[in-house]
Amino acid sequence: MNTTAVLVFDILLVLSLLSLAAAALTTRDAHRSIILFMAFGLVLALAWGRLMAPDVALAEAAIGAGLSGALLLAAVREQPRQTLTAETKAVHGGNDAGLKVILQSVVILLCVGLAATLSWALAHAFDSAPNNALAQAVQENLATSGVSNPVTAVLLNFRAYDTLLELAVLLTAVLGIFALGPARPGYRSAGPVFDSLAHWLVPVLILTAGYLLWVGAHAPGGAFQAGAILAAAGVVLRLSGQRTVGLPQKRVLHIVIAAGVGMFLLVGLSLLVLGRPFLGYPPAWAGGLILLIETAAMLAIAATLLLAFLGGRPQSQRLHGTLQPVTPTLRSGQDAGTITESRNSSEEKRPC
Amino acid sequence: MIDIVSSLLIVSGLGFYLAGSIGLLRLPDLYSRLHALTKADNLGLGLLTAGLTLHAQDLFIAIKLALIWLAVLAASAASAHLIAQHARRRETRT
Amino acid sequence: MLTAQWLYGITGCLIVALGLRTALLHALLLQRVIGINIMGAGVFLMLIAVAYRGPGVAPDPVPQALVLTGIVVAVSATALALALARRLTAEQNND
Amino acid sequence: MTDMLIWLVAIPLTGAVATLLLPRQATALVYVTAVATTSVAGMLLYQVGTQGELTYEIGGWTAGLGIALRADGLSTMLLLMTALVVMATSVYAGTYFRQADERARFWPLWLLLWTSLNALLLSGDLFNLYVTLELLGLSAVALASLGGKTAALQAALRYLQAGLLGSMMFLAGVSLIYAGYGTLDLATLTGMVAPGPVAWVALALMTAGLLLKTALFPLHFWLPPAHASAPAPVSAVLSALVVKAAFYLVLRLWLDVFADLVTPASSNILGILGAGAILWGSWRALRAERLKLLAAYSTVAQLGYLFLFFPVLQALPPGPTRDAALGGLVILALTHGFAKAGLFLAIGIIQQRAGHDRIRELDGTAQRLPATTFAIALGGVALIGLPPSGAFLGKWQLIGGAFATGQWFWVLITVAGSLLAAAYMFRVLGHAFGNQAYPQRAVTVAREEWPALILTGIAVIGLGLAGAPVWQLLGSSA
Repeated sequence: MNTTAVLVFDILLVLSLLSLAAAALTTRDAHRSIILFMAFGLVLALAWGRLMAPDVALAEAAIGAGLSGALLLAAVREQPRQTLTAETKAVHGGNDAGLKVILQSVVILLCVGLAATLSWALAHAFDSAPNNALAQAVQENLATSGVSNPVTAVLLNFRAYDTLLELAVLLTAVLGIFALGPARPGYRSAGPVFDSLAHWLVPVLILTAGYLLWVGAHAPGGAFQAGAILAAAGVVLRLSGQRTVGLPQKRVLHIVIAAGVGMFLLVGLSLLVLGRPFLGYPPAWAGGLILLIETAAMLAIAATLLLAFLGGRPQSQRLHGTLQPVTPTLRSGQDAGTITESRNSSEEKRPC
Repeated sequence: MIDIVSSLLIVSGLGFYLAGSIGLLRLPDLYSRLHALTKADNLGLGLLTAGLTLHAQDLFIAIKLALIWLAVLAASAASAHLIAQHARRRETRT
Repeated sequence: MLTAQWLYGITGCLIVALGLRTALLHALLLQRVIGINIMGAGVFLMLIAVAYRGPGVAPDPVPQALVLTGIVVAVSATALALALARRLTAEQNND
Repeated sequence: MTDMLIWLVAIPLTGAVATLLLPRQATALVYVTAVATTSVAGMLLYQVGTQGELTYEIGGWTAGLGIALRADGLSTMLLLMTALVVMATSVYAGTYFRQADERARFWPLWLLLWTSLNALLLSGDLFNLYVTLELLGLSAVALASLGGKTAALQAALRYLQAGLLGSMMFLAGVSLIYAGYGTLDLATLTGMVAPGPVAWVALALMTAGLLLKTALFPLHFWLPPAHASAPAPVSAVLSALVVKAAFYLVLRLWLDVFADLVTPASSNILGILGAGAILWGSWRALRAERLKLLAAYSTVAQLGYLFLFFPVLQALPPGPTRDAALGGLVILALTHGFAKAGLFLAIGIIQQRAGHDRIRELDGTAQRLPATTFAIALGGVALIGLPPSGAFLGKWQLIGGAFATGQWFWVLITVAGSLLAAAYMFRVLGHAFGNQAYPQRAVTVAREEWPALILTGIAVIGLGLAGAPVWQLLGSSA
């Protein structure tokens, strides 16, 4: 009985995925498409859970739906609420209707063709017996990899070079964002209810991040999920009106964002000097080295995602004199207006 | 015996989810929809987690399930308040 | 050939095509960024469908690690795109 | 001593982190990194020349499970070219950016770009290639947007979107390959790949993604504005190296991994697209108003030549003529790299000195900036393919190969392209040599002008006269 039940569940899940994706992609209004995109991300996390990929489900929910959604919402907040007229303008701005219709039909044809060929090729790939060579190789070498969670073993030991370059991608993104100018002006405090929520939610999030980092060695979790949850704690702090979100200033901030790549290089090159291959951890120390690298990577990922949400380097408190308390205390007496004045002060006018 | 009780709990939880969704679709204005969603879904989730804790192998998972419920409870209450506050501000301002 | 694997794999292909349509056609930048993200999600769905080995069997960890790396790369690309768009609108408002 | 392979990636990456953490000593750190990486690249070239292909398994895991770095004749030559071009451009960039905070923002991204180039040229794993392509794309966009003006930001945004689409298509191809063959390592794939739906569609997707990143003719819309509005040192590296890295991947896939999948029809498609690129790029370069736009369209055209080689190589049976043609392709790619980088640096000098780079108002440039105009002339010689330059050898092999296989159409396109190239280069030089009655004082700043002269000199004299080792290196490991 339960195989048909599972099949029904699969079909429902797949249909909801497709409809959410289609809705998010065809709606005219930017706000609505972001909310639909976040919903799509959460249902996709459900699909990862169903396909027995818990690590990916955690990352998808935290990064794919959560933080990407937060980044998009922060970006759309600044745009005037312009929804398009009836039909979407062609990308190359061809405003006469004829060209646009041709272009749209060509693109739709292209996409349908792509879907057909992809499915045809994938169906063929599934026909041939699944090639388990790599999965067995991972199982065999798992014992000497220093961790018992196979995904973490692949990410931080067998294919550690991929993760090193991926952290370099994150570093490039944040350096690009720094070069583009100062952070967004801060948020007004959202009132006492949200502040009290933030008051106890942020410590729990930080605790969860530490737990996920630790548990990554033998169960689903790891540096990326932990970093995303730490960034989520920062986002909550930021939404409750806290300006610098506890991020360090100038020099220390650079050390934190380069921590992931730096630690990887430190470990890799010191092993090279000791005569072992680059990133070839000796089995005895592998667990410890992986945890060391994961801690640095978590800090780098959290700082990068948070700075992306802020939009650049946070303006330090002392710059314009309002010495706000670091922890969000209950500001029952103070009305929300004080932050408004400080926000409209010279902050935006100051050249970057 | 435990299976019957937990499946009973889960089915009743789903009943509340259904009520919440119907409330979302049918109720006229924002505030009543918010009301329906946060109340029904939280209760549904409570029953769901209660049903699941019966199946939990050890105490640690049961505590984690309870923590999930508490976190969702707080988050949905706070966000419902924020949405209502934002809507109220926009009404008074326009 | 497992029906679940086949079902999710083909959905992945369809989602890639859907994402491509919007990434090419839509005028709003935010929508195009969402389209590229959804296209990535479709490719990841194909990869995880490949990794799935059936209900009882442990899945293949390598594609899962690839998808984890892909998700982080996708979010950093989105962050840079949104920062560029923000600075562009700021520059256009000035001049 | 195969550790050199990983040092080529580790040194620039360490340099990037170091310049981020020590902004005051950044320029010195960059020069140290540049010298170190170039010397390692030189040693690697010598090593590969003597011992043939080198492989380095990162972390000590076998190639399938872990990731392997591979260096053969082709990739080491491109690596050395990348090192020399980036080193010379770094010297120029030191003087190009006046303020310290601009430099502090520039150097880390610059070394990250170099890291991604080296990582891409060395990588032997498909998914790792996706990550390096993404790192290359993001760092190039971040650098291109340093211009800060609306035009630069718009071009960088369009470049980023095109790059992301290309990477997604590439990733779709990689996932199909993993679904079908269960491995990501290029060496093991070369043996396993059999003509079938999985391999065809995967190759088509990966090639489409890479063509978008190489800006081949119909997909080149993002390149000219991005390269024209970026700062001069950035556009030099974008044109000379970044698009060539994507071309290197197409070459690696079509000639190595999926060699027995390639049909005459598919290579002809690439050839026709290449021909289109040559004609369209040269035509737009001829009509360009600004020097940088001219150089950008010239890049689109020159890449077209590289794609002309595909039908010729496909038709030639494996033998000495095919190796000669392959050598011609490599030397043409190397020459374009050096010449285009030198040309962009020279244009950068003119733009900074004269405040604009409009071709019509270049009068008196030869009198005021003699060395820079000479560099442009040298660059022109290499772009047109006149005898002393390496491009001449390359085009000679192309025409020889085309005649050997009876495909005269490509010969016609090559000659037409060279004539158009001559036209737009002489148009520039004609304006530059228009003498003014009262020429201003000649301005010479060694650190600015030497890099452009050295790069174009290598393209014209170095590769032209000392081109022989290119064929030996390819022969020993192709």
